[in-house]
Amino acid sequence: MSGTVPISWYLVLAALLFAIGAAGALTRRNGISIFLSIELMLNAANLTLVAYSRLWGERTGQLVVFFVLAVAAAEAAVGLALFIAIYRQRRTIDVNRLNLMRW
Amino acid sequence: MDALLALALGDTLTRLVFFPAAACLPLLFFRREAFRAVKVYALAVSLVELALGAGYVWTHAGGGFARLAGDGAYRWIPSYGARYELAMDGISMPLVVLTVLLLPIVLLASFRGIDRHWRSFAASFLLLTTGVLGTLLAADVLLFYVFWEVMLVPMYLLIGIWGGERRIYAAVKFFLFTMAGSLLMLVAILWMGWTYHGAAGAWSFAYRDLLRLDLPPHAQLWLFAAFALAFAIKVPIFPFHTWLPDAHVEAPTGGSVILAGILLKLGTYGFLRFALPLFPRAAAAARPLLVSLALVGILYGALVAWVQVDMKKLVAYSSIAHLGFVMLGLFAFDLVAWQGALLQMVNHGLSTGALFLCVGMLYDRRHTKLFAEFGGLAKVMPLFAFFLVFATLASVGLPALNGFAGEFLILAGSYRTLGWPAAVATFGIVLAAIYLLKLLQLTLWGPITKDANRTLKDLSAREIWTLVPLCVLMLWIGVVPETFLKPSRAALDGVLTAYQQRMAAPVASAPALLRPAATEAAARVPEGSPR
Amino acid sequence: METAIFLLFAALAVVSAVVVVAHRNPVHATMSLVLTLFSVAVLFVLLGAPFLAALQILIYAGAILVLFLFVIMLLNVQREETPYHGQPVQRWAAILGAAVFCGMLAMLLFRSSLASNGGAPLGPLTESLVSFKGLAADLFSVDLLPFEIVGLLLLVAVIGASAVAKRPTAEERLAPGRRLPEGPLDGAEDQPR
Amino acid sequence: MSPELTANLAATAAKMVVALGMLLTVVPVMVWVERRGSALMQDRPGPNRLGPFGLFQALADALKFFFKEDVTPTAVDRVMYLAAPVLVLLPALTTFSVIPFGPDLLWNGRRIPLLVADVDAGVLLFLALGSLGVYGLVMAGYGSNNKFSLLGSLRASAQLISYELALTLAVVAAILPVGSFRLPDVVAYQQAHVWTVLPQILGFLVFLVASFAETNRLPFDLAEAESELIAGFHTEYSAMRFASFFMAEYIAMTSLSALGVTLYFGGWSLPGIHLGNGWLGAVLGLLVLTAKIAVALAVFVWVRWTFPRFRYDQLMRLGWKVLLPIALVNFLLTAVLTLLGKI
Amino acid sequence: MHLLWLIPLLPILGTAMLGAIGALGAIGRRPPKALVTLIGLGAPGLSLALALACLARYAAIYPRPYEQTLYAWTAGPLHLDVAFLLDPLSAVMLFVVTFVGFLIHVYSVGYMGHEEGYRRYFAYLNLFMGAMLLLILGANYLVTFVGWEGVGLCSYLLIGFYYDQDFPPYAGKKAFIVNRVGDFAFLVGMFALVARYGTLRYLDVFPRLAADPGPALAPYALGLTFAGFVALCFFVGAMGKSAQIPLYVWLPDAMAGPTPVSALIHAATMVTAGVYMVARSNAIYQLAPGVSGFVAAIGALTAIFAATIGLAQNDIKKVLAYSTVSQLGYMFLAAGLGAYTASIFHLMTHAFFKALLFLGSGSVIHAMGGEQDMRRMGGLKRALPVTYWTFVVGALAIAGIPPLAGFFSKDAILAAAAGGGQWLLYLVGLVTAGLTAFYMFRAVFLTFHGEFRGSDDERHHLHESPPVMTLPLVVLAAGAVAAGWLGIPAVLSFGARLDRFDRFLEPTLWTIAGHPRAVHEMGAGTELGLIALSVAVAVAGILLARRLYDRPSDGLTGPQEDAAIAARFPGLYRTLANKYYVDELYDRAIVRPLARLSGFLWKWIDGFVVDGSVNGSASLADLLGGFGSLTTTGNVRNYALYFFLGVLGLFWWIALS
Repeated sequence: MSGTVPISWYLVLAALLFAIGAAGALTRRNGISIFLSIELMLNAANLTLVAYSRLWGERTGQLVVFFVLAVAAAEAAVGLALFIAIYRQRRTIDVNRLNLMRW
Repeated sequence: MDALLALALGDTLTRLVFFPAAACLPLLFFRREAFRAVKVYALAVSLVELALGAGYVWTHAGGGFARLAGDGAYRWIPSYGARYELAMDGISMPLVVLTVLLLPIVLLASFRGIDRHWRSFAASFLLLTTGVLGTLLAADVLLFYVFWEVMLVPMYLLIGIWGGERRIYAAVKFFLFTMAGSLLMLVAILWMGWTYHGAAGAWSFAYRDLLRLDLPPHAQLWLFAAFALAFAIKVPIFPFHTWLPDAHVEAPTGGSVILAGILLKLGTYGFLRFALPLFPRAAAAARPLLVSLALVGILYGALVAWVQVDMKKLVAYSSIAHLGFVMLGLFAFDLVAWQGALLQMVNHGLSTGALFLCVGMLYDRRHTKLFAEFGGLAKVMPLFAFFLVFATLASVGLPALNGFAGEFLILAGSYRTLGWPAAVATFGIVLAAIYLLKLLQLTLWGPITKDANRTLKDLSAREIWTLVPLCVLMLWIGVVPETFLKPSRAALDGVLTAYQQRMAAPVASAPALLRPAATEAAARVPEGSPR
Repeated sequence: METAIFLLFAALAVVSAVVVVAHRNPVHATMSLVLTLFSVAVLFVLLGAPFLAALQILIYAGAILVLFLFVIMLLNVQREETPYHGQPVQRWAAILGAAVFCGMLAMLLFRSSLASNGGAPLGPLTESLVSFKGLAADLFSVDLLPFEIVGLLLLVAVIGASAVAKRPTAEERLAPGRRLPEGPLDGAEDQPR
Repeated sequence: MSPELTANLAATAAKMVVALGMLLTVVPVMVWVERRGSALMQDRPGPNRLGPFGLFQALADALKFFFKEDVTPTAVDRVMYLAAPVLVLLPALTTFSVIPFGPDLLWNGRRIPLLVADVDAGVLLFLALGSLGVYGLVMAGYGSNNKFSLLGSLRASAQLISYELALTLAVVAAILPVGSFRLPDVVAYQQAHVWTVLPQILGFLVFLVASFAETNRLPFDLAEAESELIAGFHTEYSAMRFASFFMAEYIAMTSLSALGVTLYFGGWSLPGIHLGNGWLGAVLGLLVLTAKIAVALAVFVWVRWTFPRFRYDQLMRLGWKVLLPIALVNFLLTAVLTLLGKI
Repeated sequence: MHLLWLIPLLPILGTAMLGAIGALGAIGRRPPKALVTLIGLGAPGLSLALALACLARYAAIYPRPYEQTLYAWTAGPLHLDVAFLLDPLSAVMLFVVTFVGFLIHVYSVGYMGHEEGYRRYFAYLNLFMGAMLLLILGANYLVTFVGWEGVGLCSYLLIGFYYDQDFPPYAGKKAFIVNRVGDFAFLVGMFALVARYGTLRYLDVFPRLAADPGPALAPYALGLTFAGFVALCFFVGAMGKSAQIPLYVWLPDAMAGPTPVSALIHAATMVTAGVYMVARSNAIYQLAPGVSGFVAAIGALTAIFAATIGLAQNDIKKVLAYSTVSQLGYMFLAAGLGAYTASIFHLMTHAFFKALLFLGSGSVIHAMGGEQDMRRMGGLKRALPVTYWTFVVGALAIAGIPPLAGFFSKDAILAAAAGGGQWLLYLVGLVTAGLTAFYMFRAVFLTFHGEFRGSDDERHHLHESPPVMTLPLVVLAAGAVAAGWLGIPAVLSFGARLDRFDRFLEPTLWTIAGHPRAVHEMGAGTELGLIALSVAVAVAGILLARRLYDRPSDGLTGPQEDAAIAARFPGLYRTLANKYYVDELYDRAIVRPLARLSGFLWKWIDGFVVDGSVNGSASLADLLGGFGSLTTTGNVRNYALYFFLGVLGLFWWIALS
C-alpha cells in the first residue's frame, strides 16, 4: 500500500477515540463500562503510536504498542479480578457506591 | 567488590556503623513470642557492637584522633558529588564510645519494662544505633543529613509504640519538631553544595571541601540559621524545648536514656562539627543570641524542673539546663570551654542516663512516676537509694564526680571569654542542687507514706549491672578527667585554630574557596599546645 | 481504495466507540468495543502493521474482551444502578473536557508540521516496518529487558488476579477484622436478583 | 481496473468458490456420517430409508430447517439474538481462507498460490478469527435471556479462552522450525523435511485435545450439554438460526482439521511425491487435503461417540493444569532444539 | 611525708570498704559490728598517725611549704594539678582535724552503738574526714573546692542521717543548698583567678600577687578591684560554709543530725573551713581592705546576732549551735581585721572546747534518752559527774576565763580589734563575750544544777556515759584548757615571747609589695586594761546567769525565770526565740516567689506560649486540611475527573504555548 491517507487523519481519529473514551471513563458509573472506556483510550493511543511509526518508518512505535497490549491484558485481568472481589464484598460495582476512599 | 567486602568486614567504621542494622535481619527468624531469645540475641549483638567500637578506638588511638580519619571516601551520588565517607576524630570519638556503651545498657534495662513486640523493639534500637553512629561519623554533609533522618524514625517508633498513655501525641510532637528543623537544614546543605559547585566548578558535599568554602557574611547568616535551628531543636535550646519533656515522659525507659544520653548530644555535636566551623562569622554574629538562650535554658530549665510533679519531667527539664551549659561552652569559643563542653556531653549522657534508668526501675515497680506516690524508699530499697543518690550527685555537679569536671571546665573557659554570663550560668548549679535534692527528698527520704511502697523489692542483679558501669565511669571521669580530655584536645584545638584564622581573614564578598593552607591548618595536630 | 477503507473503518470505529460509552448495557458496550477494535485492527493493517492487527484481535478481541464478557455475565450487571442526575457537574465537565481535549489535539495537529505534510503521500511501506522478523528481532535484542519485564508483569498479574478473585476460605471468612458481607460470599452462584 | 487487478480478483474469487463449496458440502455429509457412524458404533441401523444408505437424510433435514417456522422469543435481546448465528458462522467460514489446498498453480505465466488469503500472518489470522468465534456463542447465550443459555455461554467463553492458550502454543511450536506464519511455507517445509507430527507428537496431542474443546465437541461440549443445560446457548434457537449453529460447528471442525492436517500432516502434500505445478497437481492436492481432512473428521465423530462428557471443573483443570504446562514445555523444547538447529 | 596523699585517701578507702561490706549486707548477711568499728575507727586512726608522722617530718623543713603533686587535669591551656600542700597553716588544720576528728570517731562508737545505721554512719563520717583533709591539704583552690563540696555532701548526708523522719532530710537539704549559694560565689572567684592567672595553685597565685599587686588592684567588676572581687567571692563562699549572715540559717537546723556529727562537722571542723580559706587567701584579702572591712563587719554582726538568739534557746544543742555561729563570727571578725593568726588560733581553741561542749551535750542527751530540751533537765551533775565537769571546763573556756584556751584566742581577737582602732567592733566583741558567758552558763545551770525536771522513767534512765564516750571528753577538756597556751600574748608572757602560735603561722602570711601589713602596737597598759575588762565582762555574764538560774533570789526555777523574762519583754523575747524570723523571711522573700515564678514559667511559657504556638499552627493546618478534604468525596470518578482536568491544563500549558 503506497499510503495515500495522510497520517494526520489517523491522528485526529485517534484523538477522537481517545476523547470519547475519556468522556466515557468519566461519565460511566458502572465499573466495567469505565474499564471498557479505558481500553478504548488505550487503543486510541495505540493507533497514534502505529501511525507515527508509519510516519517516521520507525518500528519503535509498534514495539510500544506490543507492550501496551501486554500491559492491557495484565491490567484487565487484575482489574476484573478486583471487580469480582469487590462485588463479593459490596454486592455492587457501581463506583458511586464504592466511595469508601474518603478522608 | 573486594573493596566492598573489606569495607564491610574489616576493622572499619562502616562495619561499626552498619553491624547493628545488619544484625536486625536475623530477628526475622525468631518467633514472635520468643522474647527471651530475642532479648539474649539483642544483648549479644549490642555487646559485640560495644566490642567493635572499643576495638576500633583502641586500634586507631595512635593518631591521637587529631584529624578526621576513617574508611576513605566512596562515590555515592557521583552526579552531585555526594560521597559515602565515614570518619572519626577526637570530637566524635567520645560520643561514639558513649553510644555503643549505652546500647547494651538500655537493652538490659528494658528487659522488664518492655512486654510486647520485642523483635521490633530490638530492631528499632539497633537501627537507631546505626543512625546515631552514622550521624556522628558522616564526613559528607549529605550523608550526615541522611543518617540524621534515619535516626528519627526508630525513635519515633520507640516513643509511639512502647510509650505511655499520650505516646502518640508525644511521638508526633517529637517528629514534627525535629522534622521542621532538619528540612531547613537540608535546604541549606543543598544550597551549599550548589554554591560550592559555583565556586569550585564541581559538586561536592564533602565536609572537607565545604570547610574551604568561604561565604559572604549574609549568606553565612542564613545557612547558619538553618543549621542552628535544626540543631537547636535537637539540643534543645530554650524556645524549642517543649517536645523534650513530653517525649521523655512518654518514651519507655530505654528510649529516654538513648534520647537524653545521645540524641540530644547530636544537636550540640552538630553545632561543634558543622554550624561553627562552616559559618564562623555567622556564629560569631549569633553568639550573643545563643549565649543568652543558653543562659535562659540553664535557669529556665532548672526553675521549671523544680516545680515538676513527675520524676521523668524533672529529669527531662534538668537535661535542658545541663545542655544549656554545653551550649554556653560551645559559644565561648575557648578551648577549655570546648573540652568541658565535649566532656559534659558525655557526662550528661552518663548521669542523666543513670537517672532515667533509676526512674524506670521505679516505674517498673509502681507504674507511676509521680513524686506524690513515693517517699521513704531508702528504707526498703537501700541499693536503689545508693545509685539514685550517686547519679543525682553526679548530675548536681559534685566534685570528684563527672558533672563537676565538665561544668567546671565549661564555666572556667567561658568566663575567660564571656565574663559575667559565665557567672550567671554558675548560678545554675545552685538551682541544680535545689531541684535534684528535691528529687531525692521526695523519693528516698522521709517516712514511707504509701503502703504500696513498703513491699517494694530492691534492685535485682540485672538492674545493678545496668547501673554499675555508668557509676564507675562517672567516678572515673570525675577523678581523672584527663583520660577523657586528652583524646579530644588536638581535634578541638584544630577546629578552634581554623575558626580564629578564618575570623582573622578578610571578609569574603562572594562565595570563594579558601586556600588549602587554611584547611590544612584546621587539621594540623598541635598536641595539646596552648595557644 | 485505501482511502475508502480508511474512511469506512474510521467511521465504524468512531460510531462503535460512541456506542461503547453511550450504551447502558455493558454487554452491548463490550460488543461494540469489539467492533471498534476490529476496525482499528484494520487500520493497523493499512498502516502496515499486520502483526499488530492480528495481535490486536487475538489478544484484545479474542481474550481480554471475552474475559470482560465473562465477568459481566458472572456478576450479571444489567444496567447502571445510580441515575445520571446524580452528579450533573461530573458528567458535563467530563464531556466538555473531552471535547476540549479533542479540539486541542486536532488544533495542535493542524498547527504542527504534520499539517504541512498532511496531504503528502507517505514513503512506501518498507519491509523492515511490515515484516514480523524485524519486530521479533527488536523484541529479542534492543527491547529484551522490557520484553522480559512485561513477561514478569503478566505472570504477576495472573497470580495477583487469581489471588484477588479467589473465594475466601472458611477460616478466612471467620477471621476477625474481616467485614462479612451479607448474603452468600461467592459472586459465582448468585443469579440476577 | 488494471488487468493485473482483474486477474487477481478473478483468481481470488475462484479460490473462494472452491473453498466455500468444499465447506458447505462438508456439512450435510458430516451430518450423515455422524448419524451413521454413531449407529454403526452403537450397533443399530441409523438413518437408512432415504436414498442409498439414507444418504439423502441430510438433505431432508436441511429442507426441514429451511421451511420450519422461525420463532423469536419476546424476552430476548433482539440485536444479540439475531446477530449471534451470523457471528458464529462467519469466523468458521473465514478461517479456512488461509489454508492452502494445493501447490502453487502456474497458469499462463502467473503463479497463483492456491489459498484464498495469502497473507504473511496466515496462522495468526486463523487463530485470531477463530478466537472471534466465541462471541457468537456468548451473544447467543446472553441474548436469548435464558439462564441455561447464559450458563452455556459462560462456560463457552471460559472454556474457549482456556483452551485457546494451549492451542496457540501448540500451533506456534509447530511452526517454530518453519520460521514463517504462512501455511504454504509450512507445507513446503514439511515437504522438504518430514511431517511435523513426528517431532511435534506432544504438540499434536495438545492440539488434538484443544481442538475438541475449541469446537465444543464431546467430550468437551459443556456449553450445550443437553443433559445439564438442555442445549446451552442455542436452547432458544430454532429453524435456520439453529441450523446455522449446527453448520458452524461442523465448518469449524472442518477448518480446524484443515489447520491440523496442514500443520502436522503435510497438508495437501504427500511425502516424497512431488505434485507438479500444473492443474493436475492442483486437483491432486485438493484431493489429498480432502482425504486427510476426512480422516480427521472421522476421528472427531469417533471420539464423540466413544468418550463420556467431562465435568466442568475437570475440563478446566485439564486445560490449565495439564494441557497448558505440556504445551509450554513442548514449546520451550522446540524453541531450544530449533535454536540448536536440531530440527 | 611523701605519704601525705594517703592521709585524705585512707578515710575515703574506709568509706569504700564500709560500703563494700554493706554490699555484703545487701546479699543478706549483716556485716559484723566489730568489723565496722574496726574499719570506721581504723581509717581515721591511721590517718591521724600518718598526720602526726608527717607533721614531725615537716618540722624538719619548716617553714618551707611541702607540695606533692599526684596528677593533673589538663584542658587546653589550663593545667590543674591534683596536689597537696603542707605548710604551717595546713599543718595546724591537719592536726586539729585528725585529732579532734579521731576523738569524735571514738566517741561515736559509744554514742551510735545502738543505732541501726551504725555502718552507714561510719561510712559517712570517714568520707567526711577524707573530704575535710582534702580541703585543708589541697595545694590549689580546685582540690580545696573538691574537699569543700565533699564536706558539704557529708554534712548533707549526716544531717539527714535519720532519713526516715521528716525534718532531718529537710535540714540536710537546706544545708546543702545554702552552702551551694556560697559555692557559687566561690566558683566565680576561682574562674576569675583562672581567667587572670591561668592557674589556681596557691604557690603560684599568691607569690605573683605579692610580687606584683598592680593588676590585681585595677578596677574589675561590681565596682571592686580584681582582688576585691575575688576576695568578695571567696568570702561569700565562706559565708555559706561557715554560717555567716545571711547564710547562717542552715546551721541551727543542722543540729537534726547525730550529736557527734554536730560536734565534728558543725562545730570543730567543717564550719571553720571558711575561716581557713580566708586565712589561706590572706594575700588576696590584704589587697582588698574594703572587703576585709566587710568581712570584719559581717563577722561582728553575726557574732552578736547569733549570741542574742542563743539567749532564748531551750534546746541545748540549739544553744551550742548559735554559740558556734557566734564564735565563727568572731573568727571572721579577726580575719577581717587582718589578724589571720588570731582567727586560726581561735579556730583551733574553739575546735577543742566546742567539740567538748557538743560531746558533753551529747552525753547528756544520751543519758536523757534523746531529750534535748533543757527545761526538762536539771540537777544532772550528780548523775553525770564527768560530763558535768568537762562541760563546765568547756563553758569556762568559751566564756574566756583565764587561763583556759578561749581566753587567749578571744583576747587576741579583741586585741586586734582594739589595736586596729576598730572600737565599734571591739565593743561588739566585748558584748558578745558577755552574752556568750551568760547563755553558756544559763545552759550549764539549767542542765546540771537545780532539781531534775524530767519524767520519772527518764530519772531512772539517767546514767553516766561509758568510758568510750567520757574518755574523749576528758582529752578534749585537757585540750580546752591547754590549747590556749600556745599563744600567750606578749604582755602576759613577761618578755619571754610565748606567742608561738603567731610566729608559727607567720610564714603563711604574705607580705605584699608596697602594702606592709599593719602591726598594731598598743601600750601594755591599755592592753592589760582591755584584758581585764573582757575578763570582767565574762565573769559578769556568768554571775548574772548564776543569779538568774542557779541561786534564784526569787526562788524561781530556770524555766519559770525564762517565762518571767518573756513576760517582761514579750516582743523582744519572742523575736529572739524565733531567731528574728529570718527563716520565715527567706521563705517569704525568696523561696515562695521563686516557686511561683517557676510555676508560671512551666504552666504559661511552656504550656501556653511555646506549646500553644506549636499546637496552634498544627490545628491551623488541620483546619485547612479539613477544607481541602471536602474535595475528596471518596468517589473515584471525581478523582478521575480532577486528574483528567489536570492533564488537560498541563497539556494546554505544554502544547499550546
